[in-house]
Amino acid sequence: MKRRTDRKRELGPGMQVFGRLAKNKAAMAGLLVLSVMIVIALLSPWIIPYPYEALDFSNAFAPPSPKHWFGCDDLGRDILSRVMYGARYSLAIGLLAVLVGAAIGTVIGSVTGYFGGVIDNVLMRFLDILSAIPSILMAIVISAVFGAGFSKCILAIAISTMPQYARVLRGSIMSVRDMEYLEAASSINCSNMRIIARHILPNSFSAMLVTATMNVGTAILMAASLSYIGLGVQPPAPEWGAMLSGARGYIRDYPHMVLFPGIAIMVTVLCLNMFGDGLRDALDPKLKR
Amino acid sequence: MKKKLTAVTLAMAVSVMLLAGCGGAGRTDAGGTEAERTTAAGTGTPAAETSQPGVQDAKGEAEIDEGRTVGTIDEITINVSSDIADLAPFSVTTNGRQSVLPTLYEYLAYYDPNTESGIRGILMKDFEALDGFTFRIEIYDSIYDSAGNHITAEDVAWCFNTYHELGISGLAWLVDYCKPIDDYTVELKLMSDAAGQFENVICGQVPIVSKTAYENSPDGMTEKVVSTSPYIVDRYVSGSQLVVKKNPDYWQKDDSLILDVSRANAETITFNIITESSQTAINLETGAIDIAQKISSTEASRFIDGEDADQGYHVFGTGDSNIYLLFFNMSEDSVFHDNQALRQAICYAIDTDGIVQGAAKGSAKALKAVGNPICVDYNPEWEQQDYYDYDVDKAQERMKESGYDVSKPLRIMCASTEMSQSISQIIQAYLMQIGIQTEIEVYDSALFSTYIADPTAWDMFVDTRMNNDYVTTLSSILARKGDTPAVNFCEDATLEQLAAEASGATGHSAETVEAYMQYTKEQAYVYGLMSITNYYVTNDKVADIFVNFKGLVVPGACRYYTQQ
Amino acid sequence: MIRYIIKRLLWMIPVILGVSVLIFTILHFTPGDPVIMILGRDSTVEAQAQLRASMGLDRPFPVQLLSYLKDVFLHFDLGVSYNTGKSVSEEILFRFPYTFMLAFSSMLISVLIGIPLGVIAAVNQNKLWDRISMFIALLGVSMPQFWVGLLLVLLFALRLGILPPSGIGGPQYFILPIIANAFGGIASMARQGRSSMLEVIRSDYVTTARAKGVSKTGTIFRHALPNALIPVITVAGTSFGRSLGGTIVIESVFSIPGIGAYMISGINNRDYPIVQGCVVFLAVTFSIIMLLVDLMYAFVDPRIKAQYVSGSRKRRVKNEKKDR
Amino acid sequence: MTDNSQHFLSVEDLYVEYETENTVVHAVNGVSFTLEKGHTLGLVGETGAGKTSIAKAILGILPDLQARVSCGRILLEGRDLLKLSEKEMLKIRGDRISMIFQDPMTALNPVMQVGSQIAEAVRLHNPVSRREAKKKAVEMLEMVGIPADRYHEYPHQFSGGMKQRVVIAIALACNPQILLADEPTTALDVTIQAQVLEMIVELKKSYSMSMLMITHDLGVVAEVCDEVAVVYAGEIVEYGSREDLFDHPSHPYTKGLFGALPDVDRDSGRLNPVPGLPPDPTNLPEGCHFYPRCSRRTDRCRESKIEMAEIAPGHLCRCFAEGK
Repeated sequence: MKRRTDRKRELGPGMQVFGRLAKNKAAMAGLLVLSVMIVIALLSPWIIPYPYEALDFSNAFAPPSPKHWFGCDDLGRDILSRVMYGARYSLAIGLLAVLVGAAIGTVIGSVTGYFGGVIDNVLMRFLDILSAIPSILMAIVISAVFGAGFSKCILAIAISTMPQYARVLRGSIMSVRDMEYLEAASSINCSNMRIIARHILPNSFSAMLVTATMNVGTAILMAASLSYIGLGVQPPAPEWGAMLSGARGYIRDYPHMVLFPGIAIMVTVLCLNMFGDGLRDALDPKLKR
Repeated sequence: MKKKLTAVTLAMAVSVMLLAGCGGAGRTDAGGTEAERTTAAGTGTPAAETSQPGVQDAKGEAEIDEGRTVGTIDEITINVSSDIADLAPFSVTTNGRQSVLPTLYEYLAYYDPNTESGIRGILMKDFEALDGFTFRIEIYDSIYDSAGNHITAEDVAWCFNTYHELGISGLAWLVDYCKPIDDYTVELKLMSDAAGQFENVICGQVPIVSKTAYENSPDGMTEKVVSTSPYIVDRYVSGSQLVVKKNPDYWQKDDSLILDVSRANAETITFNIITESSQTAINLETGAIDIAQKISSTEASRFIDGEDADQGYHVFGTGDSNIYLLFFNMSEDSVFHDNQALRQAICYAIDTDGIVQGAAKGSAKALKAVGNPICVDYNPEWEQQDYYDYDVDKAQERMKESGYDVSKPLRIMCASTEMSQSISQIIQAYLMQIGIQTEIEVYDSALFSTYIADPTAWDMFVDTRMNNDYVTTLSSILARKGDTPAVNFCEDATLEQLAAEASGATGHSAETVEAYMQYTKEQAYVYGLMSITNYYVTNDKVADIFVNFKGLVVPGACRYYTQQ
Repeated sequence: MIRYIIKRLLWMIPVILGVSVLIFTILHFTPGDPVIMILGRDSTVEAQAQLRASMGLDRPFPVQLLSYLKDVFLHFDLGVSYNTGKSVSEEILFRFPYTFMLAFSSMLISVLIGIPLGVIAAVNQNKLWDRISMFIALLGVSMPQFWVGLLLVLLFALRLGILPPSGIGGPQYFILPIIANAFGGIASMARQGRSSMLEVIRSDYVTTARAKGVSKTGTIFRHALPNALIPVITVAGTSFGRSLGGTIVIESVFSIPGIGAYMISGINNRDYPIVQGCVVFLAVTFSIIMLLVDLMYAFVDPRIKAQYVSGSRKRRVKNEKKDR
Repeated sequence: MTDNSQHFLSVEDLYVEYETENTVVHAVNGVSFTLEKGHTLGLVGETGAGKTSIAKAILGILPDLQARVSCGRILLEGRDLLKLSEKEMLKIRGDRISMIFQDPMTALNPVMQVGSQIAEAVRLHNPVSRREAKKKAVEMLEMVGIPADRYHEYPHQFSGGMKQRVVIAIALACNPQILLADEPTTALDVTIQAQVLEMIVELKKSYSMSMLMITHDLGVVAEVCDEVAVVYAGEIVEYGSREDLFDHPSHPYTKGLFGALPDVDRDSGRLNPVPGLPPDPTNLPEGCHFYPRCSRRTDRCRESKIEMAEIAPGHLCRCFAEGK
């Protein structure tokens, strides 16, 4: 069936991937929900029913009602508004942390995986060093070095997850490295960079992509853990993880306070994963056989 | 020590109220009556006299309470909210250590508001104040630690000097010298004569151990404690658990001289470290602990009138020794420097009752002065006076006077505790009403402590200060100390003079305190927000709890229903 | 092989040196003063200066660094805590078993549950079982750890009363923390397992095996799984190594006195010897685990083993070309 | 068509479709042929013509998720293989029918010793002990010209030609009656191709097997095949003896293929002598699939499907121009 592969090349790989992706219902559903969330996040300053930071003690702990669909928190703030506005923070943390982490990880992983030898050794040991420093500590350090703010959270997560991408990429590069098509490529004097970019990366991409999609969710969850330890995004920013960890003291008495940010995180992660799965399938040239 | 100081409530050992449960006088609403209760505690009329009969003169013999025998118990377990770190007498004080130190060690004395002298000796037999700075302290001649070492004046002097030399406590500077006069008498000289400092040093800072025992200890007593306390360490699992057993050979044989704090009403006490606050109540309900200290008001209310009421739990509440304050940056470049109107505008704009409702869920009391109502020199009249009571109109008026340009947002800095963050958010919302935009900057404790010292890092900050003896002790943080600037970089000679007069051992009087406090209020360098209520919930093994001045339960001194 | 191991062990020395220098430097320049943490916010500048001097923190940075490195590498001494004066090494060795057990058991559970889920999903790609397996896996990955932990406590400790809520009183105390800690891992194992299984299951040698007459289960277990496990080993090994330092949240929820809890207390109090000690110790442990992972690679993948045994990969490829 | 029950292997009207999401790939469209005992049938055609799918369908190892035999019968001594249960098919695969794959580089399990891969096939179909299976595997290795001491080596230690020998050894381990050789030499170096091909032919003779030789290499056809079927777009367009096709190629496509046959001395490799590209298997043209590329097309060719017609005894062709 090489014919099909040939035809794909004619159509352009991007369109092919998109075409296949469009046929995956789960991926499209995930993408749809994510798009809605992104739209909500972008429009939230104008569409939230109440200001997300408006306090109203008379409504403290108010359960869900027609007026406040998701109820109110301990300071009487409308949880629906906070969840909607919080999408800005949580999605940004997830996406940016993964983008930054994956970009650095890809470079390091491909270099180390392809060249092997001394470069591999040195870079992998460097990754070992970084991996050995737990992300929480990394978060403190980065907040100290770069100053406080929401970006420190992103950087902390990005840097602490970067070695993961590098390792996965290196692992899959090592498994494809001695396959024949690479020898073929090197025999026709393809430059190393070209070999990495044109031949190894696309073949290692699916493994990377799985890791990356999982990590968008993981990054959101990690921000929650940082909040739990007291290092997350600062109030009154309604980042979901911060809302969740801030409300944990009320888990038994006012469960709606933890339910809705929790659902927001869960739905987001679920959709990210469905979309990621679809993307993986669509990108994998071997899948069609 | 002056007689008039004897009425001081240094420690509110017994200002504890039974809120609910079988032994209680009926259920009380947590929110509504909080203010009265805290006031009652604060004005130095310990509620214990009415609701806790017998705590003061408990001498170990059995009593009958509602048909049940009150006395001792075999085993009791209590939570500690953070890591104990180590058990040594002189290492750095952390929250976890404070929970266990009163059980592991004895101090020279304990403050007891119900006695004539105010200070009741534990190891100390008597004391004499030579002047505001120097004291002669006599100890009992029969003190032996659990290893049989005899404690003499030399040991006491060594302990104070070691404490001073190590310098790892914020109060270590206070000790000038301590020298033995004879076998059982030492002379202690302090660096300050400010009211409350002597009590502070002898009652809560320096545990007394035998020099021989300490020097012979292979680990500097970090785990193997040898002390005079009625309890000896049975097992210590670092980071998890401390088990102590009653010392059968406690040195004080005269029962009438044993203070409550040195009682051993439980044969075995287990301190369980529970770092996750929402786990504390669960541990109590599953029977893993018997006493849950410092649980949130939301959880406490579940035991009072929620689903866990009438399950045999007892809820106790006391005013905390810490108060929440809002500090304005008074350094030269700050917007608040020379702008009293702006400070006042902000004070007027903040509804402290709103903070009580919103941040403390009603379990607190809005402050009416820069001082804790539990302080002995707190003037009840302040309660009736205006202390920037919430008034948006006045706030706006003052804003106009201040001429402050609202386009630049102000930074509110706070530590990353739930309460401080909530308070900051509420303040942010109130300030928005008068057009002031704010940014909240939250830091972990270490960064917060560091940035406080940097006048360019913040415009306002929310923080707590311990204030449980005299309202005037807080003046020390508003004044320069040598090279150390005031906490908020305030430089005001008038304030310093008023404070010096009011807090000195000789000048401390109702008039000087009043003058100091009215000036402090008027200048509004710092705005008092609220004092919160701490909650303690126990299961039905516990009849009464004993809370020391740091708001922590001393389990050996609690009283239990004797099991049949 | 032994030469390879020795080489790797020798490589650890510069790594640990790197970690020590890195962490010491970072902490040294991190805002947050240990002296203020000890003396309190209202302490005097004089008292702070005095204590700083007595702790040796007023010395120039290179002097402090060198003295630290000397202690670590020549005396294998991680120093003593600022706050307690207790030996950091001793405390770490006391606490490490808890963290190790937590991390290892969680990893084991994630592998034992996650991999079969992933295999079931891959074998039944796009069918109901695929969806069910991956949904179970996704459930785990979409909830924050502390949240899972608290929910487990509410259910098993409070409602059912069959397990203790926190502490380390016995084996039963570790069940909830391990499960809570494994939750996220199960998902990532299942994802990785499914993904690499899907890749392998379409490979030619699986077809060869089928052509031989190997049954479907036979192809999966004998041929596909060993190959699919290779990338999983990296993920499992790395996550295990990382979780040794990353059980902080679970240790905190369940009050387990592990290294994570120790380190957090060190960070909160700016007790640098604790933080440095934990990081250096974890770096050593992590390096050893990664070495074991790589050796396991060699164990399951003869291609990698050949690489370790014969040294340079290039040489081998050349030989192969010659023999064609 | 004659009654096929008496033939050794006969494929009747076989249709194979690959389904991916919403598109259906028509890979095999009504292929029928017979294979007699001891004979070699060559399936010749361009890459992607559906030859491999035919072989995989016979062996029942089409990827079960996407591919399915939509229609047709595959009779082995009168028994329809398509109606057999998976369990029964397991007994046939590797035992009675074996297959050699195109790419030896990927056809062997990289993490299994080559010897074990042979022994596995032996043990699957013979009730023998491990040791006996190993003995047999060693024999097979030696038979394909690999020294016995390489039994414990892994595929990566072998060159391409050696790997293909191993694949052959696996295929022949159980003395199959039918060997499906799917371009067994295509992926090999030219010098090795001849050796391997020669070996296959010899082994075929000594095992008296029937063979289905899938190739696009007419040199191979000339060397080994008794009968030849030319496959185009999933259909047989011409069928006949080797001589028929070499001497009288009739279908325009065959003519194109055979007419362009290069010298024997030259590499008879991967030429595409017919201008144009094969049709899209998801959207085959009406009527004659070859129509768009045909030099002799008429309007009639587009109207309806052309049936195979016998143009000489035993020589069939699917073309109006030759049919009558």
